[in-house]
Amino acid sequence: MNFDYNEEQQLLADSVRRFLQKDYDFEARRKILASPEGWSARVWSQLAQMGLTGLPFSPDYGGFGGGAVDLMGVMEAFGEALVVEPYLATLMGAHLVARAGSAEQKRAILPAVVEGRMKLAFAHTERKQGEKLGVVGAPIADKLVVSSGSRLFLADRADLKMKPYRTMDNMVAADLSFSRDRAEPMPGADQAVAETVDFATALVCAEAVGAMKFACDTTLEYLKTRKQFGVPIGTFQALQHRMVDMVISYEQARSMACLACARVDSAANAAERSRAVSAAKIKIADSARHIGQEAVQLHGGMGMSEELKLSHSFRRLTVAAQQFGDADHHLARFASL
Amino acid sequence: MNFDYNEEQQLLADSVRRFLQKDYDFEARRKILASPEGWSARVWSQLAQMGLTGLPFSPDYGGFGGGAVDLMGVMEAFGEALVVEPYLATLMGAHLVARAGSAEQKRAILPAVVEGRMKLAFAHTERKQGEKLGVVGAPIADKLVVSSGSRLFLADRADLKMKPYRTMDNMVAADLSFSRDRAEPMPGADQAVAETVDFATALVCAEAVGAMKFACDTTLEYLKTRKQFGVPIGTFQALQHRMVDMVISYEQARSMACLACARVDSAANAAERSRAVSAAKIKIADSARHIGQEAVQLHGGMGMSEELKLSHSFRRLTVAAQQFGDADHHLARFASL
Amino acid sequence: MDLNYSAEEVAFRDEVRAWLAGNLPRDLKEKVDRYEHLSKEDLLRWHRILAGKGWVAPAWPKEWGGTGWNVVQRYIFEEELGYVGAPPLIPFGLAMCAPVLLRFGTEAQKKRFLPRIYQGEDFWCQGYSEPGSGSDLASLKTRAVRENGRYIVNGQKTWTTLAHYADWIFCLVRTDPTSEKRQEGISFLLVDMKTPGVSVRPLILMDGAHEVNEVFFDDVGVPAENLVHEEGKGWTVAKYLLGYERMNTGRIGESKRQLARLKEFSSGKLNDVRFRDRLSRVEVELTALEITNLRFLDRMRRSGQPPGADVSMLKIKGTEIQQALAELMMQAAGEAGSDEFAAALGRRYLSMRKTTIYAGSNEIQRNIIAKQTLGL
Amino acid sequence: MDLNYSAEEVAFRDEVRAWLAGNLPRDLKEKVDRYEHLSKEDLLRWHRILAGKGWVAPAWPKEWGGTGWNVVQRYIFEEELGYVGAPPLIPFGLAMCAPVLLRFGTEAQKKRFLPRIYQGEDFWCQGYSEPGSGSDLASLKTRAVRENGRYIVNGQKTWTTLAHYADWIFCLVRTDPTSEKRQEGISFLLVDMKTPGVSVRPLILMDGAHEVNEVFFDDVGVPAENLVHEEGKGWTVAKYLLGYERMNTGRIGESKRQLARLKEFSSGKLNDVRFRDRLSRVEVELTALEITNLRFLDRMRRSGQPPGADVSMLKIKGTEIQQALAELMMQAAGEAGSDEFAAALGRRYLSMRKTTIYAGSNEIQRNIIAKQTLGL
Repeated sequence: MNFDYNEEQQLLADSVRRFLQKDYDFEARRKILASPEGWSARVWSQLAQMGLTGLPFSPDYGGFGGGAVDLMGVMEAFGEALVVEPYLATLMGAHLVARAGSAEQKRAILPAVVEGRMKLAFAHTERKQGEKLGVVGAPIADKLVVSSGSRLFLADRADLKMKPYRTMDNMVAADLSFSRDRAEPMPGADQAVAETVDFATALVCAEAVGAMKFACDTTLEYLKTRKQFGVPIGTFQALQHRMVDMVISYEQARSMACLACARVDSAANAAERSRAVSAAKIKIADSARHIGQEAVQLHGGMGMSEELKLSHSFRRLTVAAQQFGDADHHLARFASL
Repeated sequence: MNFDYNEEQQLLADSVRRFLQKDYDFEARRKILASPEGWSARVWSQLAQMGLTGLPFSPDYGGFGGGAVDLMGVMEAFGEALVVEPYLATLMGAHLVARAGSAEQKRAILPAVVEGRMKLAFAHTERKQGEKLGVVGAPIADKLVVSSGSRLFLADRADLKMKPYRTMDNMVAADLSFSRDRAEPMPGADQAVAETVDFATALVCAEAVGAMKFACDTTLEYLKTRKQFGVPIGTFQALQHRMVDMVISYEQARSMACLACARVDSAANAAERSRAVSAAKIKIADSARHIGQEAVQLHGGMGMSEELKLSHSFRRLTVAAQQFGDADHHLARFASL
Repeated sequence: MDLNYSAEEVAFRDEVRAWLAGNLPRDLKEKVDRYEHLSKEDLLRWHRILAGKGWVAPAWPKEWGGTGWNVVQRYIFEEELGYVGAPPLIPFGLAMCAPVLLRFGTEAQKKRFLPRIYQGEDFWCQGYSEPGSGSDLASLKTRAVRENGRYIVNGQKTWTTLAHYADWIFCLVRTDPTSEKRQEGISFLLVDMKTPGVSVRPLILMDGAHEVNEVFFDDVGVPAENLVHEEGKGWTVAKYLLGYERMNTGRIGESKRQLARLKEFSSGKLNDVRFRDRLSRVEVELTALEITNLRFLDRMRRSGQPPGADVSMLKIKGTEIQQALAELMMQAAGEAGSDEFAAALGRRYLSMRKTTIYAGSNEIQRNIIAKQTLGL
Repeated sequence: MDLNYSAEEVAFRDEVRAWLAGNLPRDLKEKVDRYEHLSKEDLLRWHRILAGKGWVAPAWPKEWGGTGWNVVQRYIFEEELGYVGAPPLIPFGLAMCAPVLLRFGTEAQKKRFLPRIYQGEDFWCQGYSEPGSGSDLASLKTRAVRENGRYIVNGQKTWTTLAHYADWIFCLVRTDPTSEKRQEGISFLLVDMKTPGVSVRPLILMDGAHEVNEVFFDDVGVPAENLVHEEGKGWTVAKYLLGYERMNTGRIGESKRQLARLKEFSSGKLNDVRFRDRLSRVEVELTALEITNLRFLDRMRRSGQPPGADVSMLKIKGTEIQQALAELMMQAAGEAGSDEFAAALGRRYLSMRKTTIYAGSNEIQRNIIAKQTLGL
């Protein structure tokens, strides 16, 4: 039993956190958001240099063979900093290629991803056959993995008709049309999608926990510094107790993110894995809502301001609560497993 | 539009409240509970003298022809005082006789109820055919109205095998076996049960609101008088805000009790009536739980004590939340209407 | 006890409803229905239509254009406005500055400002909050120094709603920094937004909307005749406004409309018992609040007393309901039919978080109830 | 990060589990399963069985009977006790008086009391709360005046759990009413319940159970040798106990057992999505709390530091979970099979309301976290 990151994991998380503090503060991020692209190629190549794009992939392709637990500290740091580069989208695409791609597809794609030369996205949710919705990272992905029926396909971005936009939490995304004609089928599928979605859900849990940490930290800081009636508002007991409940909510959510990542790496079977992931997502959705709403409320008007990072964390938490299924969805799945 | 009781209703509610304050304080009630019977014949006859047993019945039988709104103030006062005499049980029985009984049955029963000479109960909920559960007032009822399939029967208490007990909220009740052999069929039925249960549910809403009022009042008083750390605990903001939420919860619940009583008296049709009653019961169940739990918590250990009236109000509120269907039950019915 | 409106009240409601049906421009209504941004011109257009009918300021005395309606009629009117989906009537002139002038203003001030407010010729905003003083309003720092028949104003206001539309701003300013009780050094001043030294900086909120602003005063000269009530009595004026009879604090009509729309477009989600139960509970709370509101109104009508802390309860519950509805709408956005509408529902969820913060945060409202109603 | 126990830890758990399966008397387990009242004899019987095995006080130093287990083993042991449904080990002697004596007691005190506590020969209770001082413990009034080598004690304690079973009570008493800081006039005293002048009055709680009492001291003579630590240092002793390593504050094992039982007997209600979702959410919270608890334990094991305010979080969340489970059990009581069991579940709901009040109310725990962890 051991609840800390191992030395390598901790070193990586620390160096990612240091990099983000230095090169990805709120002002730097604001400039990225204001750019027409909505992401930074420079940041991407630095992430790749730190080995992040290769972390969960086989050494055969230049990766480090890591698992969800190895990524957890990275995702927490990303959540704190609100990284908008489509890291998770690329990981999902490559995760699918690694599981369902042909040997040739793997050779063509995985080394390029590991080296930071290729970005991917996974188009899954449909409105109707062939119409994919809310594909994060799609407008800037080099290739997309697209589900169609029970099969998976690889498509070039250039071959897809897209309607790009920014999501509520400032990610680049698109709705797109897909037909199998111009896409390359992937030989495997079957369990790959379920595995990848569970993997990604666990990582979103960790990322949301990072965003919760920021929301808690910054609210605590605000309570200590903001004065009204001649005293810091943190001296008011009603606000103290609500702050305490936020922190408890965060600790509980973090515990569940640990569980989800650990089970994604080493569950005895798919049901055990999915059950842990759903349990985690239920708690993360509830805590994201609770902490997000309370953090804004305790900040008063400041919490509503686009100029404060907190309002961006709130939007990220709002989206994260729904991403890969909201609490209702996972309550149903949890009970069925 | 008018949200006050009319003069007669107010006079009646005031005189009931005065009577209960004088003759039914916590100590008087404690003695009634400690008696083997668990109710007071003296109190019953005084209620009858005040006209309460005749209030909702036709003047043809000596009653006053009142409705749920006329009873609302009485039920609020009963809820504040935690009256354990089986008033509602008797009203339900007589309400059914008035709607589904033969002329002869009405003549035999209603005047006796109005004059306080007869107590009734209504056995409805079954575990299995012929086995009725939790029949409040059954052990001391002179006659019982019993549902069987879609029909109603009148039975003498003496003809029923009973297992009497006290409920969590100190009411006399029984589980009983029923067979049609020794019972007298009632000619009507059909809508009568639905009408009577809605009528009784609205009255329980009003009674619960009275219990909530006591819980709020006594907690507020406690916050003002109980000192810790050299000051009344009501100076602590966290407790203030929770007290405010209790009061809001009470006001909202009271509004819904008004709605339920008004619609029971004058809804355009059964669906409108039942929808209002279910809406009210949802809110009353939620508020009863919220106010009951918070009142006990804010009292600290005192709130747990059998010696304090509040713990009895808590039990009444706990039962009232479930009586005639809990929030879940009424949420389902509300949505279906 | 009778929860139904009287025949006269029903007739009044029907009259209002019929007039609104015939006079609310379709394009405005559609803009509101799509939760789109309303321009200054949109707001004023509707204001002027109501002014034309003589219904823009029902609560004012008849001599200044009021309708003479009783509190119940006024409630019905406001509820119908909300329910039909009319653009909001911006309260800063009609329901804040005007009542203050009617109560404390000189004849000259009334004659100068009230008709222009009524006709929608002046757009007003409210200069209360400052960067360092939100909940603790009495700590405000904006200074006004009297010299030569003018006040020279320096300082900053913030969260100033629609200041970028406004012709005038009414402000609380500190005229006496030395007074022992902080409240006693405050005065109530009317400032022309075109005066040199007034500048406005937008504050963008997290839904991307420009609604609120910072307003800076840099040696702004304000004629002394623009002082309302006496110097140093600004706090009295502000407190009067807090107790002023507002009928629609709970926003019942507006929330009823949102509830009806939500049911309409989320019908697919109503098979989901989880979603449906949440919706039912909001509907129950809204029904309860409507009756609670009417109970308070009824009490006010009988007693003739201002509503006091009752308003705080309506504010708390009303905003909680508005937020719950906005959240359900976001959750049902997938059913909304168009991506644009779904995105608007998402932005609306973000925007509605402000309701429990503005106009006296719900925490401050709880403090008020604890103190005034409960005596804690 | 590895959320699984090591092979050694699993082996240890299996050993504990196997022993419990073979040694927990069936009649005791059934009584616990029926949520029946446990007599003093029931409690002592189980205590002595564990004492016989040498497992009744794992945390004590080995010389006094401790097992030398590390914190994780102790946690596993307590969790298994909870999960198997063993009668509770009453903490007042084993986990409260004993640690105090081990830290502050004289050799004579240790030799006199510890073996008797271990063997279950003395039943202890705790004299902290008084009618006027609950959360504000330092305001306690029970007086102890030293004269002729004895303390004469006068006053009253309340909410004294199992005082009617107890042979001894450890008390906080005021030995110096004049000291400026209230905490400094308090001493920690051991009182034989058979001393003349000690009387016990039952306090019945709303579930009808007799668990707690008032304890009156009327000129009770206590030998000065029963003072623990120095006179006036009682507060130091009490504070030490608050920070004492307790493994099972969250009652994880116990709650896991209740959850499993609830699922078992409420299977009919699990088709109701409303009930099932509430159950699922409690299960998620409990899973999260277990991991949170283990995370804290892990941190403690590494740092060697006492748990501090972490314990407050476990208390808050653990009791909320216990109450939620008790409430669901009451709601499912109709499925419980027998009327007696259904009634017991109702009483249990009532009884469990105390958990958020006792042992430092959850409000006090929030104050502790706000101050100690958050620095507010």
